[in-house]
Amino acid sequence: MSEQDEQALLVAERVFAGYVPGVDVLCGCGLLLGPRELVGVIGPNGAGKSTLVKAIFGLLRIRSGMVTFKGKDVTNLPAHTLVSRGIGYVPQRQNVFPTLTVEENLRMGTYLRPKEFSRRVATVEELFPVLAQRRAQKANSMSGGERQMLGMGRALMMEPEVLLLDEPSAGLSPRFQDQVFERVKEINASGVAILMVEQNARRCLQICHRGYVLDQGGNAYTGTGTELLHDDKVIELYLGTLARAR
Amino acid sequence: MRAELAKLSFEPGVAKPDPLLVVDGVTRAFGGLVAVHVEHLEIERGAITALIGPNGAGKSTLFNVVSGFDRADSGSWTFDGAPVTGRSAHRVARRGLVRTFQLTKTLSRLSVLENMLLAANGQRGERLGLALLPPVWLRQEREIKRRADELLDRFRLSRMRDEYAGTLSGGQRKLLEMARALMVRPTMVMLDEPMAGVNPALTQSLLSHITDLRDEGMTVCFVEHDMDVVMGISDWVVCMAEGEVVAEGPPHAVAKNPAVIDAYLGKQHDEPGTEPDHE
Amino acid sequence: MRVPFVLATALTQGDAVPQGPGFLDRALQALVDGIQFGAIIAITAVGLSLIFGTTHLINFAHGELVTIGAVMAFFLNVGAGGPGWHLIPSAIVAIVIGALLGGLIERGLWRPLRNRGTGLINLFIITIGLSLLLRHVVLVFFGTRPQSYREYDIQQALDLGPVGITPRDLIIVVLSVLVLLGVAFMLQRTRIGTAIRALSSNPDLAEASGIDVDRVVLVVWMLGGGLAALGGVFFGLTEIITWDMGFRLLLLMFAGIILGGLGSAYGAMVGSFVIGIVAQMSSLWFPVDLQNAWALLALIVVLLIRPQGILGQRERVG
Amino acid sequence: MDWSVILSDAIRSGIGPVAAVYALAAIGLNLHFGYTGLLNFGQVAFMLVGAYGVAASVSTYGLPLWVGVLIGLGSSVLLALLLGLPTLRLRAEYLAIATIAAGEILRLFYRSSWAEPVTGGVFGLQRFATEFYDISPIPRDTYGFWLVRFTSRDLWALSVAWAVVLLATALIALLVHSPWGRVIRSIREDEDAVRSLGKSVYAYKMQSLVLGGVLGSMAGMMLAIQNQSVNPDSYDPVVTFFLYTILVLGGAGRVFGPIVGSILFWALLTFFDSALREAIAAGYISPDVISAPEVGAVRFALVGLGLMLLMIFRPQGLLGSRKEMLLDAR
Repeated sequence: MSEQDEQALLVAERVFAGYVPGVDVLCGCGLLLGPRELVGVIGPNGAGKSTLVKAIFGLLRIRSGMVTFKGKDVTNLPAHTLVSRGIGYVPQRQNVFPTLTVEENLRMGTYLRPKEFSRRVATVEELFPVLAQRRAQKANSMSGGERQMLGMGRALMMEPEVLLLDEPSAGLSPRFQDQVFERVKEINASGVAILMVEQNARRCLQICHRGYVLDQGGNAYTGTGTELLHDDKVIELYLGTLARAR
Repeated sequence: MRAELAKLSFEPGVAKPDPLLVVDGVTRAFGGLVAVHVEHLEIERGAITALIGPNGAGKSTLFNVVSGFDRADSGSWTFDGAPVTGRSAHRVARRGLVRTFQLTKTLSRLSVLENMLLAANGQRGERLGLALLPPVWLRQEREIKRRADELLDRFRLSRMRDEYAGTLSGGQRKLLEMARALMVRPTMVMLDEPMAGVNPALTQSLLSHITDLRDEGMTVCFVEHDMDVVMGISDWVVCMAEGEVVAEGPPHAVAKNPAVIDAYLGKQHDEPGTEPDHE
Repeated sequence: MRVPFVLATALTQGDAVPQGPGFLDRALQALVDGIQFGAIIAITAVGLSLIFGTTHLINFAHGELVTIGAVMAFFLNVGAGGPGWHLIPSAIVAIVIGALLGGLIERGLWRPLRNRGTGLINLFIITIGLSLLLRHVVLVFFGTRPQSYREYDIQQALDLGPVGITPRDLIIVVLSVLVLLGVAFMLQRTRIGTAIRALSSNPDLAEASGIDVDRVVLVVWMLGGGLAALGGVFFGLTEIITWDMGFRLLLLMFAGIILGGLGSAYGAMVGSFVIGIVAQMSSLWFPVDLQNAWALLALIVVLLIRPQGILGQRERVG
Repeated sequence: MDWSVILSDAIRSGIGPVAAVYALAAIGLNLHFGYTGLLNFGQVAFMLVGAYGVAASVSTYGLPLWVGVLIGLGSSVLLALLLGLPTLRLRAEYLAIATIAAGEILRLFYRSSWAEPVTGGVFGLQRFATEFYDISPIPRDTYGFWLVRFTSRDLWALSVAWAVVLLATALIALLVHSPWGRVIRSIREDEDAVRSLGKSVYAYKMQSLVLGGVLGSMAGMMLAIQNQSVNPDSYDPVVTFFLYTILVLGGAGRVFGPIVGSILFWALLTFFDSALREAIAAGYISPDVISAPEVGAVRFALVGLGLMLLMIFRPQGLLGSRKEMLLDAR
């Protein structure tokens, strides 16, 4: 772990943030993400998982705490600056531009480097063949699973070093969930470090190198995917007595 | 109550002895995504029913449809024997089905007390003509105030009585919203995540409020993620996943139901390709 | 050769058939006039619609951008103390000034207010204050007297079968359509245009994709200001330049935008043409001074019969 | 520059009949915007139908004045229903644009050659309020203090007008503090919450629209009676903008906001007007910069600037509370 500490790509330390003035959703959360690592953030609803990712990505003001990327302070920088530095983000629900075509969505991915488009689009379409077939189609005519692919594809267009995924499996049928996790693994295998917030704890931990378990806006547990997967405390955090009743 | 429910078969859509709310074939889709597809669901009168399920399971959407805040693409539902399918929200509420919201809807620039007073039904002073004649409604207003103060006291909000509701914390808003719903004197309350954001100290008192309501004869249906809460107070648990009801039963039975575990933690996949690989 | 012939037929017709031209001919003429009027509304409304789409601001001061465009061109063209340029360079400079003014207002007023978190309704009321301010500043400098440009003022109508149109108006229609096609091309094919649509479609994701939202909004305001100025010059040419011309056009722009579907630039274009045509065609049955009233009535009727369709989907609650 | 003239002009305007008329119309608007949260940008339309209800009934049809008043009130109720029907279910912005459009539609119809037999078209109607002045108990003379003088005719008009304003204020005070007012104010905060508690939001919005509209039409009638003339072009959208300025100046959602706002608005407007004219006459301001006829335009520009500055720096107005403003969810 200490080795990772030194060469960590993305570090969040003691982050406090919230939506309503005076009410902190995150109370001193922290995590780190090493190069080429796939890290999952799990926890019960309302634990602040999505909020943490939004705060890291500059979409929500951090009240205190620090975020560094490749050793540089990036706390509260606007999202578009973070994109140019090499961080990609796929939001949970509204993850595509519905009135734009698939190709235009991808184009917006390389908004900052339009010349890269043709080179990157080939890579992304190789990863998500469905996008190549639907290039001219409007995003709002796609299914939830396809939208998730498009969202990830768009975020990958800038060739980010870090990809932040906010509940990529939310609202998808099991078949699409499998596909999404498969793709996440592939993306990570291609060298992109991924920080993934997930609802589906088991599937998430199965593919993650490490995981963080969030509870009430602070870190509850951390460990490798397999450790957490078999940790009764984690299951209890999710299911409470439901787990004990088992 | 629990004893009667325990005699039923624990499967989705099972008929209850005395259902208050009956939902039939309700579907609601957003774009291509089917958010709710409920074949049949009955909510037992006088019981506490918990609606559980992971994010995006369609719990809130079902709440919205039934309470008239969203339209269904198909299906019908009856409340207390009367068809309320497609009725506007205020008519549903007047029939005695009152809901709260996941994101609280407090009336910021009204005092906490005024929030409570608003909710009382059958107020003479709410009619434009009579509003101008305080003697007509003042006595009723005093009675309503008394009731509101009782509830505020019960929900430990008396201290904030005359503050703007907008100054309350998230947890206090939840309490206010629940107390406010009770001012309507509903037959059934639908609570959308009543515990979210409420601090642990208040959670216990909130829980006892909910059981008190049931003991007073009210029907309670609530969406909740905290399983301790659900297991502790529910008479019946309905689990939704991907828009459908996947399991129903008393808490202990649902806790053992593999469909519920799968819904929450995600289905277990043990095919070789998905083993975690570590450096 | 053609012009005297028109006059001659008009005279003979006047002698022989006292009712004037037949209904069909009048209807066609009204249609042509409507298209021309609609084109001017469309040019100005597109900017207003894009501003709404990207920032959700209902800009009540948009009419003043139209007036300022027309008045600037007038000053450069025939204004006392002005350079007395030909209308075409005057108009081009007016468009540039309109674009700069739009950009200045966004940069100096709306952006700081957005950053302060000022609510949309407050912003809306502020645009009304701005509208009053700008309009009366124009009034102080321009005066109440209606004016015309020096060139292209009085022209003989070309005779195109049953309808007539002056070369000036024909060119205005053609230019307007070209400009609208240009805007459509920009929105559809260019990087910034796609970014504008992306921003209207999903602002958070736009920011997350690396789009500098403030810059895109600035471009939208400059585009809106430039188009408004161009529309102002056209409006001043086809009718007359007055200090409140833009304000009179404003409600028709809104009518067009709502008719076509709030927030959609193409909807605004289509809606504006409909409004222009309704206005002109109404004079087939009703007095000319009620043209605009009928056009606005069309707006209310649309709100009455298909509000949901215009609003799009109802939002999810809870 | 004669400051006593400037000051007395300002005071006369601030307490004069026009200020009372605008205060009354603003009270109606306060019910709409300040308490219910309805963005009515066509309050002038209600004034228009009120004014013409009186004028046309008396002038065109020879009916007694009180019948005209009833017709004016009736038309405002009808207008509110027609306007509310399509728009009250829609987002706030739609109501704003629909109401302002409705105001323009009415103005255009009333001034059209079509309606001329009834409304007098662009020429308007005159001399229909003699009945009102005939019943004045005030003997012919001028009244007032210092340089602030009113004719007996104006004094009668302004007394009646302010009396109506006070009555309307009392009415609103009673209403907004009643359970009815509680529902209205709740709608302003969150419609869905009100719906979830079993109140028909639509019906309450409609009641608010009608009541505020009726107050607007009464303001229109008083304006018509004071001037003994109506002209469609004095009912253009700018009147509504003035009303908003008055409301924001005094404080929206405050019982006395419209009164304070209107007095101050007209006093300030006249102060600037008078001061500018005096300054031009005295040679402090060169006529090349602002000539006397342009003073009217300059003061309108100042109204616009004032409205902007108010909304930016003190949106709660003079009587509003900053704390409450910060809680404003809109």
